[in-house]
Amino acid sequence: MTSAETIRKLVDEFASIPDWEDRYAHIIALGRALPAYPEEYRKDKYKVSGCQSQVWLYAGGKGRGDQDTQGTVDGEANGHKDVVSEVIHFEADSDAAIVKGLIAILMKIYNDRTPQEILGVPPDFIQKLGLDQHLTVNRTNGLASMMKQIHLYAIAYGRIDEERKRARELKSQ
Amino acid sequence: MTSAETIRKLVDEFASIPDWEDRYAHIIALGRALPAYPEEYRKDKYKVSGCQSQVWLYAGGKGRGDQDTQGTVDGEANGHKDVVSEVIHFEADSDAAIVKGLIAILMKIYNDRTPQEILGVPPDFIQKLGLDQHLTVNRTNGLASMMKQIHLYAIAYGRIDEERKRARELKSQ
Amino acid sequence: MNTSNVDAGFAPVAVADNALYVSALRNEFPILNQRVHGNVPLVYLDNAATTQRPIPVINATTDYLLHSHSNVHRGGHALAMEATRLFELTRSRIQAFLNAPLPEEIIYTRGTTESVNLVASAWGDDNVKSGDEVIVSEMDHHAVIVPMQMLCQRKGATLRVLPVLDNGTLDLDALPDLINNRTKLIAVNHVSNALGTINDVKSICALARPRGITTLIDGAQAVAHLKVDVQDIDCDFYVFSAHKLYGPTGVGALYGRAEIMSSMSPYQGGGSMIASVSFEGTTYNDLPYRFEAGTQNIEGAVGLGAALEWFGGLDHSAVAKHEQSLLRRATEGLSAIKGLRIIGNAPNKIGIISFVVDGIHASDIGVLCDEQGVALRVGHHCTMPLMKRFGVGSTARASAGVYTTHSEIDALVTSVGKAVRMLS
Amino acid sequence: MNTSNVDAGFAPVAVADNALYVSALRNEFPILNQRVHGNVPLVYLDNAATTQRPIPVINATTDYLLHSHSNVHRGGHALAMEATRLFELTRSRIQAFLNAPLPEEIIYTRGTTESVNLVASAWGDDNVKSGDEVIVSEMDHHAVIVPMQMLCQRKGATLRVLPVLDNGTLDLDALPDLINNRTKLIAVNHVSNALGTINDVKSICALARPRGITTLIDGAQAVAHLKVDVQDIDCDFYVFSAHKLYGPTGVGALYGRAEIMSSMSPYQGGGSMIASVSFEGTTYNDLPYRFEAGTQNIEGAVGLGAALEWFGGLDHSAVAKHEQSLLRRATEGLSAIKGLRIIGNAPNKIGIISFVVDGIHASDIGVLCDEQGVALRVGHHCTMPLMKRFGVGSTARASAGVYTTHSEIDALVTSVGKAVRMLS
Ligand SMILES: Cc1ncc(COP(=O)(O)O)c(C=O)c1O
Ligand SMILES: Cc1ncc(COP(=O)(O)O)c(C=O)c1O
Repeated sequence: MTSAETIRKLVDEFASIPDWEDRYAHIIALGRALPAYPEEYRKDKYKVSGCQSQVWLYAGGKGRGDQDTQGTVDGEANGHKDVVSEVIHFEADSDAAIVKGLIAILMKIYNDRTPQEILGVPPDFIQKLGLDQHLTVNRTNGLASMMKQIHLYAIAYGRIDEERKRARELKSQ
Repeated sequence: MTSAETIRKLVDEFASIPDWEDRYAHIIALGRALPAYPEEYRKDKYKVSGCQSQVWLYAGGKGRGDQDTQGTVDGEANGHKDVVSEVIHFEADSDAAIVKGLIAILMKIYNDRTPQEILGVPPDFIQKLGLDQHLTVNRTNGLASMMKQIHLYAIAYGRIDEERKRARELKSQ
Repeated sequence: MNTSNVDAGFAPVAVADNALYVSALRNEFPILNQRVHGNVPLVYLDNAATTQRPIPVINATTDYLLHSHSNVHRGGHALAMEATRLFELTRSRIQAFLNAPLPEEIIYTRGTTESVNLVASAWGDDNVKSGDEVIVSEMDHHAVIVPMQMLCQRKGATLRVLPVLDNGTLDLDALPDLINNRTKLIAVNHVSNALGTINDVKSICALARPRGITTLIDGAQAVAHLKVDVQDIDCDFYVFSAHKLYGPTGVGALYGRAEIMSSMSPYQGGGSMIASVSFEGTTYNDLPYRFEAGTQNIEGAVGLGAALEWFGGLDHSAVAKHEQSLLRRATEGLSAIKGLRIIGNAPNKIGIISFVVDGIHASDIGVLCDEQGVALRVGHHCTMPLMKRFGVGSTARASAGVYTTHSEIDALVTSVGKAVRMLS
Repeated sequence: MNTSNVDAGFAPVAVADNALYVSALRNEFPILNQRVHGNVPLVYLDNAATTQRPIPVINATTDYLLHSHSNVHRGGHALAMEATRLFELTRSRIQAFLNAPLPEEIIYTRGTTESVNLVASAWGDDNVKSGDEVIVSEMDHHAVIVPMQMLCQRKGATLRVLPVLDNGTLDLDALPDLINNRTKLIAVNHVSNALGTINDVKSICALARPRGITTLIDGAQAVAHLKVDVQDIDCDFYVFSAHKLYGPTGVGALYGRAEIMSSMSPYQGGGSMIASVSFEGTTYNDLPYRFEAGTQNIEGAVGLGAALEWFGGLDHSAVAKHEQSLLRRATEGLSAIKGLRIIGNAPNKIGIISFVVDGIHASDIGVLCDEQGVALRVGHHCTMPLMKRFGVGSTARASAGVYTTHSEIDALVTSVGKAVRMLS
């Protein structure tokens, strides 16, 4: 499913739950279903700043290797060739149930997608899902910071992919 | 004339001038008529603080001697005996014409009077004269500070006179 | 939306509510009479963060702006004199409110935080030397801890900490041992914003005074709940913010004993705080102006004056009784929720209640209560060391104001109960 | 009272008045439409001290207090989110107003004075060392001179002074010689509050930038009269107060380049400016929060946002043309009064006119104009060194705002004329 399709599906899903209690129950359930966050990444360097609750975000994996994503990213070192359409894999977690549920939603939209796809997600999905109050910059739960972080990863990986592509093209000339 | 009589006279005087221009002309004229301020007292220590215009106030004289009135006051050193009813003499000046006129009014009320008389002046004369806006604490023309200063002199001289009186009584016992 | 459980109305049934005064009061606070998240009645229980403003206080500022606004001091014209009169009138009101001996002992600041910073810099830089010690308490707000920490860092002094007991009271028995001849300052809050504890600041000052130790009392949470008398407390400095006293944000006060402040170096430089300026040398103005550089929050001062007048007109024994009964009701109601633990059980508390629930993050409770209209504050409440002391990262905090009703407390208990059920 | 000479009405005769915009504007300022001293129409010409507030700005604050007031940040409930949104919205508006690259380069302060003090302390204490030099100008406000003097005293640095020419312009030719490799900072006002002179701050910054000298521009008097673009000026810091821009007192801003500010030490300590606090050590928050300790003037920020919106909606070329024509009219009218001397005759001035009259004290002129309803400011205007430069103790100053009319200028001239006659 593309991110656009996922968003459409989520919007329908939430629209079908009129009651606020049920909606939160659903968000919390989504959070419970989030894959366990790998304990080796529960480090300060993967913490997203500006949070009232704690939020962790790890990017890499899926062939990009277990590099330190907070620093420079060097996928080449992991010996990959066809990197242009490579996706970014995220792991994320929170100690608060609702934040974790919202993270699960963000993961559905952003996880395991290419930089191009991530950067192409229209930001108005937040309004469409009725999650404005949880995901605005002013909200100190860390989710806005997390989204910003996801975008920064996409930009960084996108550049790397571009360069590799160019390097490959040069070699093949 | 007692200070009370002076105030009554001033109130009548100002009440008889309904026009604001004439009233100011009168105030300015009173200032012009103020005795020249002795140049030897035009020193920083006689300046009254908090002024937009400059204001000088010297207290002493009239048998109290030319002591440094900003410091301790020691009339005894001047060899006076009958000090109980002794009056305080002031010299005052300003470089602004209206302030000088207002000083002249204050001098009529306070100058050459005993400490008791000075401290007995009812403060509402300011309202009665319609000079509130010029003589409130908030006005930074220095006149409020000057009135405060006059009261402080009266308190200080009053204490000294008290002590001398007591000393004389002790001697005569 | 399902709001049937939320009984946060202004129904006249609330017999226990000191009904007369609360319902009359609430009319002066239109902001309380609104619905949030589309449809739920607002239950504002975030009064320790900031209080709401009654109509007379809002109007006082508006009137000032419509009729009298001008810059104060040095102004010779009609508006300037009126604005100055109002500005200085509030200073006298603050003086009376704190029972300070002199009006010039009252300095306008932005609020508690700036007041503490002013003392830490202007007094601290001159009086705290390398090797000296400053005492704060473990329950102090960051507004006290951080400026004192910064002062100690600048000076090579040591920050010492008065500990908190399990019930949320200060361990006053530990104080004599903390004090020594290098102790220069004790800074402590009068009432804890995170726990509600009322501290015995008078005893602390009584210990400090004979030893020549300067005292600073943070009254941010006290002024709206206790009668404050700086001469009775016998402190050197007392600080508070108007916005926690039904007054404006951006204005507050520092009371400082004239004896200390008249020899204190200036803090910020600028207009009004000087007597004369030249490139050869500048001399500073007298109290209080020496510490009020530049244009002050004039309309804020006017609003604070109105707030003091409004607040002064309340029946304070009725208010205190009401707030205590709200606290009891909240304590009972919340305690009945399984897994809920109240942090701070001092015998003397104002209407503040901080709590955590086993296995549930406070932030989740905050979100779900908010959906039910109940405004709590969730977090460390600018008291991280205190959170650490109680082994929690954050708490949910409900705090009452003069206008809080018993039905609102019931709404709080209901909403927390529902949140806990949803999260279990 | 004899007010027949005072023609300070809002009569539609004022064709020269850009009539359309001024008369519409004045409806938004009820305070201007009043009589003082019993019976004379107010002619408010003290706009350089503080401007009046239009109804939309007053209403914005009232609306905020009636519907959205809460403490900002860290608050998870509906009101806190709305208050935070409004608070941050103004930050973006300030950013746009100054054309600053990033919102986090805007720090809320109490006003110009505090902004300068923040830079003098937080930046100055880390960057100015013994033997270094700081340059201010002879026409600077005490708000610039005094904090820089205090900084130099703390650090054993030297304050150097850029002189003013007889016509009231800066002697820019002297600047290259004042600069040397010990020069760390140049602080200067964009527009002089005492003379009205518009300074060529862009040239000053162009001289400073390649030499690595930091620049601070005091925009207190500029923001309401000139289009300000900090990237075009290329300064490091730019400061202003809301109350000189038809906004609230008690709030203002500091713009500082992120590059400089992100490594700058904090100023005041307290809530919000920290990332974490413990007795072992405290870490500070990111920009802009690191410099915003404690509860800010939230309603002030809301009011400033409304003022920027309101002011932004004016036709600025019409405003500028109007203010220049007021200045010309005042200059011509006052110059015709015998013995009157205008201090400050720079070719580029805003609508400020300072004057003295031979043999007459400015304070007397102030009192008598006030009796005629004309509000002037009399004194040293917090620029004592500048007064000394021109050999006067004080001046009387008239300063125009967007709402000033030509008839008010005529009232000024008439009232000064009468005052001079009465005092001669
Ligand atoms: C040029 C200039 N700088 C600084 C200031 C100080 O501004 P504030 O008093 O708002 O801090 C003023 C206002 O008096 C000014 O005109
Ligand atoms: C106990 C205490 N001290 C200090 C402060 C800081 O007050 P302000 O933010 O108004 O400066 C607060 C308010 O948060 C407080 O509750």
